[in-house]
Amino acid sequence: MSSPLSVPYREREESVTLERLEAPLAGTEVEADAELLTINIGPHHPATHGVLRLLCTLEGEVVRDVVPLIGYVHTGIEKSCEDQQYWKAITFVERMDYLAYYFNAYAFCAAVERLLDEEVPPRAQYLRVIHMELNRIASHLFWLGTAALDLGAISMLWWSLRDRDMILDLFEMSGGQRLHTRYFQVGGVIEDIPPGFERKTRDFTANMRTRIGQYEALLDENQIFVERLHEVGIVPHERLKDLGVSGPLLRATGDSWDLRKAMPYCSYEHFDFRIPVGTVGDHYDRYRVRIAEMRESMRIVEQALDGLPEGPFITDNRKVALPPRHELATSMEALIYHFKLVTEGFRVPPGEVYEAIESPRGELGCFVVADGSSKPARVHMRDPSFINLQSLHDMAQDDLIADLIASIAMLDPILGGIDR
Amino acid sequence: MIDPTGLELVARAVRGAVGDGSVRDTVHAHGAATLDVPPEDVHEVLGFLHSDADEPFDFLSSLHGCDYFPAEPRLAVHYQLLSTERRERLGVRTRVTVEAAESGVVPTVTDLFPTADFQEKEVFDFFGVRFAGHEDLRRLHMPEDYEGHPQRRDFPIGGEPVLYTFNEQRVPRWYE
Amino acid sequence: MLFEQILFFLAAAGALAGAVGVVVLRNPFFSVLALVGHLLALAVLFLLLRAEFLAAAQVVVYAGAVMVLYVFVVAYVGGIEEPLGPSAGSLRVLGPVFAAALLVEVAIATVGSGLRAVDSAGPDVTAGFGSPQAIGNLLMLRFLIAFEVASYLLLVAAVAAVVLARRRRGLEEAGGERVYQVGRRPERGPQAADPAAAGTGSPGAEPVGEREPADEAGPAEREPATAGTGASRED
Amino acid sequence: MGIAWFVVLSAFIFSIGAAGVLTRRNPLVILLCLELMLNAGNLALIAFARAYGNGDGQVFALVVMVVAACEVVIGLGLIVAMYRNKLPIDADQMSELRG
Amino acid sequence: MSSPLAAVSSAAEVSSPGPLWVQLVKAVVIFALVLQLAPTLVWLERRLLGRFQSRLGPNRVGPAGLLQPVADVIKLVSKESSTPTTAVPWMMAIAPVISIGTAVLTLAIIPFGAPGAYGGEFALAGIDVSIGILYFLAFGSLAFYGLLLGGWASGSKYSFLGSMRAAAQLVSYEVAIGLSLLGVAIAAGSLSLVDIVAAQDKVWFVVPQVVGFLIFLVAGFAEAARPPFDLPEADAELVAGYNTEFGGMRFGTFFLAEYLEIIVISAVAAAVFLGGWHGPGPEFLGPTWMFLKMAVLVLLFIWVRATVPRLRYDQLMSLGWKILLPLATLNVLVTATLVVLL
Repeated sequence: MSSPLSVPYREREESVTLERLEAPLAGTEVEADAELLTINIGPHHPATHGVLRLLCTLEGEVVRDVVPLIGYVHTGIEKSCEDQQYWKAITFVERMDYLAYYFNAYAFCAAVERLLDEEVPPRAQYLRVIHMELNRIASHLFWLGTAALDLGAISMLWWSLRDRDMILDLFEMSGGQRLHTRYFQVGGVIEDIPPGFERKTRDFTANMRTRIGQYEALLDENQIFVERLHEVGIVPHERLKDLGVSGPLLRATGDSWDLRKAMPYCSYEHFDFRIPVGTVGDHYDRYRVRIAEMRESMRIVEQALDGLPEGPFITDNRKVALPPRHELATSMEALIYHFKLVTEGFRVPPGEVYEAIESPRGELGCFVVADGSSKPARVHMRDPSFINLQSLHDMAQDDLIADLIASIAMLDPILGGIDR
Repeated sequence: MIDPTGLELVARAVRGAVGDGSVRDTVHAHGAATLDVPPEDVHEVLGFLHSDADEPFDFLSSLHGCDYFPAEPRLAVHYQLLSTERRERLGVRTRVTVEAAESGVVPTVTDLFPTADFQEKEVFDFFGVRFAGHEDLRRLHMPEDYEGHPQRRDFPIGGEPVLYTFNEQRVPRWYE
Repeated sequence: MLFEQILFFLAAAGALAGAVGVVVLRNPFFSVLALVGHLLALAVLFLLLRAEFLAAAQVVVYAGAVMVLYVFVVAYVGGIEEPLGPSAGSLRVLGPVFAAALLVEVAIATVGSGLRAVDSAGPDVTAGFGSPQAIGNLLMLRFLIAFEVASYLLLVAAVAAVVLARRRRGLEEAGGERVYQVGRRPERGPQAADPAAAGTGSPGAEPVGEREPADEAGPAEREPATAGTGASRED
Repeated sequence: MGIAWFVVLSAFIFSIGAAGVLTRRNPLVILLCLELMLNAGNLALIAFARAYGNGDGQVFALVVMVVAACEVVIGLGLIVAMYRNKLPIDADQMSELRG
Repeated sequence: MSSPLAAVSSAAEVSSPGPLWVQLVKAVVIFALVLQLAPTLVWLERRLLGRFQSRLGPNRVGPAGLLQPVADVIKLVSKESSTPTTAVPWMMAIAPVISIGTAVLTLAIIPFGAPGAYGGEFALAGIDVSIGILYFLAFGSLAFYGLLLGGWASGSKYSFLGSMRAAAQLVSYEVAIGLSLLGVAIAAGSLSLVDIVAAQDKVWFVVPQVVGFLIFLVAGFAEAARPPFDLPEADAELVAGYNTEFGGMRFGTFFLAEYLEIIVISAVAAAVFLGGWHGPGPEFLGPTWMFLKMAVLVLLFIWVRATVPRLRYDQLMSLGWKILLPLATLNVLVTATLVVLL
């Protein structure tokens, strides 16, 4: 076999074409004399939300086929995690879905906790819920801004990013970082929330309620926006389930499947919230479901703040969690644990576990295999963006290019999560 | 979550429907239930679980590969099934040797669960498991012309040469 | 008058160059562009002849509409280069001959004595000559029948173009509706439209009433601007 | 500026157009050449209108424009139809149009 | 007919063109205006969009960021103009020139003040032609060639799609614009912009011709390819449409042409519908009123851009052909009937 690099770049690029598919243009009616135009949307394109490449076959303005090609930001995080101690791998998994880092971290930590059979204190669980729900709002806000931008409403991006920044301020208060906070720790959270956090969070939710109302007033009462979304990109519920689609996309068809309710984790059963569902599953439903989810998330945050239990914020199992700073100066044991943890990490008994949670984009599963050492033998993320991307073809086929863009926007794919 | 008894009931039903050898082992650990299935029976077992009217596992939440390196058979494909009716998860695992995996012993389940399409590509890409019957099995994340399957445990970490203009003379085999 | 003469020669050169370009260039797209240049030069000549309404009409009608049609068709048919190869019969030989003969004949007719009568700058005309008003008056008063016939001709041509250009599928799919329908999918089944039927029964799940249930207000009756603003706005 | 100049120019453009019609084989270009001839006629009409200070020629030119627009629409429609039916876009081979 | 410049426009002039120096002054003023207005508009739009989007906008270069357009131009000029291998280079070079040329030429007929407002007899417009509205339409339809050649010559699929969209959009909305202006022309009894403005000394045409005004505004947005009708360059779909492959000052020229187009549309709307130079105060304030009205319309352009999402292609077409065109035709019919009856 000759070296791949000896083949000119153009020819290598041409290796991925529709001819390789068994039946190009399956599922659509194209006349024999139709003028087809193959076009690459992406990898660098304003609307692909990252480096997603869509191989589109157009007939005029109508998308007859779309094949998503991915891998342009594949950074091998799953492989890299195998070389990291468990508690250091958290920083890696956080960078997969870079808009929902708390969820990645939680899925991984929960999987490791299950392997360790480690109990998480209730206060830590509530703090996790608060941060995950804030993260959900932040993620949906980013989606709202970019989706509206793709539809041509440019101002939404700045407004939603303004509000997202307030959430990032909160994250900075609690975790010290704005993105990729590594706030969740195996066994709990790394630090208690600082004074003032609660008041600021309440201020935020109160503020955010009016803001969402304003955004709805801007978008929902705009005839152009509504008509761009109405009755577009409908995929039947059964087909979505076959495609493994979960999260708001599935709920937009009227299915109320939400892991927070269906299989509660992290004390979600303590909170009173509703699951917004749509009716027909078009883009408009997807938009409405996400907007409503933000409101529900704010309710959860407020309830969690109201009922925040007293107690430790991390397990007192010193083999898993770092001892508090002040103990290091007084306790020899704490120093030893600290040394062991920092140098070697903790060991996890052999076993494998699949932990699934509800991320802003759907079911986020973390599969961890432990071989008894202090490093995981396998970390796999079932990322919802990755799975949901498969429904793009069904959503966008036989629609116009503009609808394809709207479909990408409503799909809300995060390329970091898709490629990992 | 399926309790151990429930898992045995499922295993018995599967054995009854597909065949005695279709479930090699049942594992119940950390609150998760897993059936260990030989690769040639994977399709029938999943088909049975998928369409069984009593307790259908209608949703394939995840399909992923795994490499249990020192142990043999080394490679494994995991299927995480979910029943939205029962709100229960069930793992199905099949373990194959490297040679068997590359010769295409594991059947595709894309006909049962279209969601498996990308994920089987991913497993093929990272572990080299060749799914028999998959329509369009090719690399997904790695470049088309990549050699090797990077998530196998014996694949070294790091050291991928990256081509820039400043080092294009030094990248191995650039002139070939 | 010097400026006028310079302008005439510039425009005439442009018109001739455009005309030659139309005939000589092998790519139809460039031919079309050459014709656009020719038409613009002609518009300038019209201005020199005090026909400003016609000059504007020339640009609006020809350059703005007719040539756009040409561009569309060239883009659609895909700029086919002139097929080379064996000529088809005697026309290939006779064509240039006839063309040359015509040129000689026309040259004799014009360069000869025939043009003495018009070899002047023409009479002085009033300021309104060639203005929209003058043309309108003529059209509406003296040439009303020609005007009406021309408008019917346009109508017939428009209908004929629609008939010619539509796809041969049957009448119900003719016309511009096609693009509109292609984006729509068939009606979804009742199963997905009804949250209660499609929901998989999580105990705490509760539709927040994003919309009225499907049986009360089907998708056909939904008012786009107000849909979904009911229940969720209050909280 | 002598009107004769305009008339001579019109004659030349007409000849060029006629030459194009006679020599080219692509029906699109033949249509374009027909446009040339019609425009040459227009130019002559307008020149004569100026020569006699009478607006009638301009009205004729206007009508010619209308006719030209119709001709273009029909001609292009024919070409598109031919292209759709995979007929050769070549005036020499349009024998199938004989019915 | 003594001056050479007058000879060009003599055929088309309605009112007296004035002596040569007046023509020269007019030309210089219009060009100076153009070169000032477009960068100012770019600055204004960026500042205002900043305000709309609760951010600051450019504020570093010069006081309140006023020199930002200068910095932009310097950046664009110093950039490399790349040409794809599939492109037709000379055509890529002339396409932006066509775009900006048609926009500048249209500015020539905009009347900024009453004839004789500053003494003399001539109109405060570059040229006052009897075919004013047709002139505007003619150059509007020529502007299409800039977009078409730019997109076609780039040899890129995005550009090609963009230019095809531009062609379809401009053709569709040209008709609506023409019909909406026809109502005014009927009411005023003239096509000359000076006459039309002069006919509005009692009541602006926006009052009797409100339907025409709205149609003109909507179709004007489409004509200038501004949001929500910016489909030819819909950045989310076609990257940048017809100017995807343009860089450096070639892109800058397209950019400038787009803003000039906004100014032209605003100016025509102000002159035709909003009474042009009419306003309270003495006559020499006319240009001020004209500029004020233009500014209001330009602000509307910016405001709409900040607020409204983009239409889809089929929605654009059906809006143009199924709503605007019948409405404009009806408007013309009603206007004509009323003019005949009254």
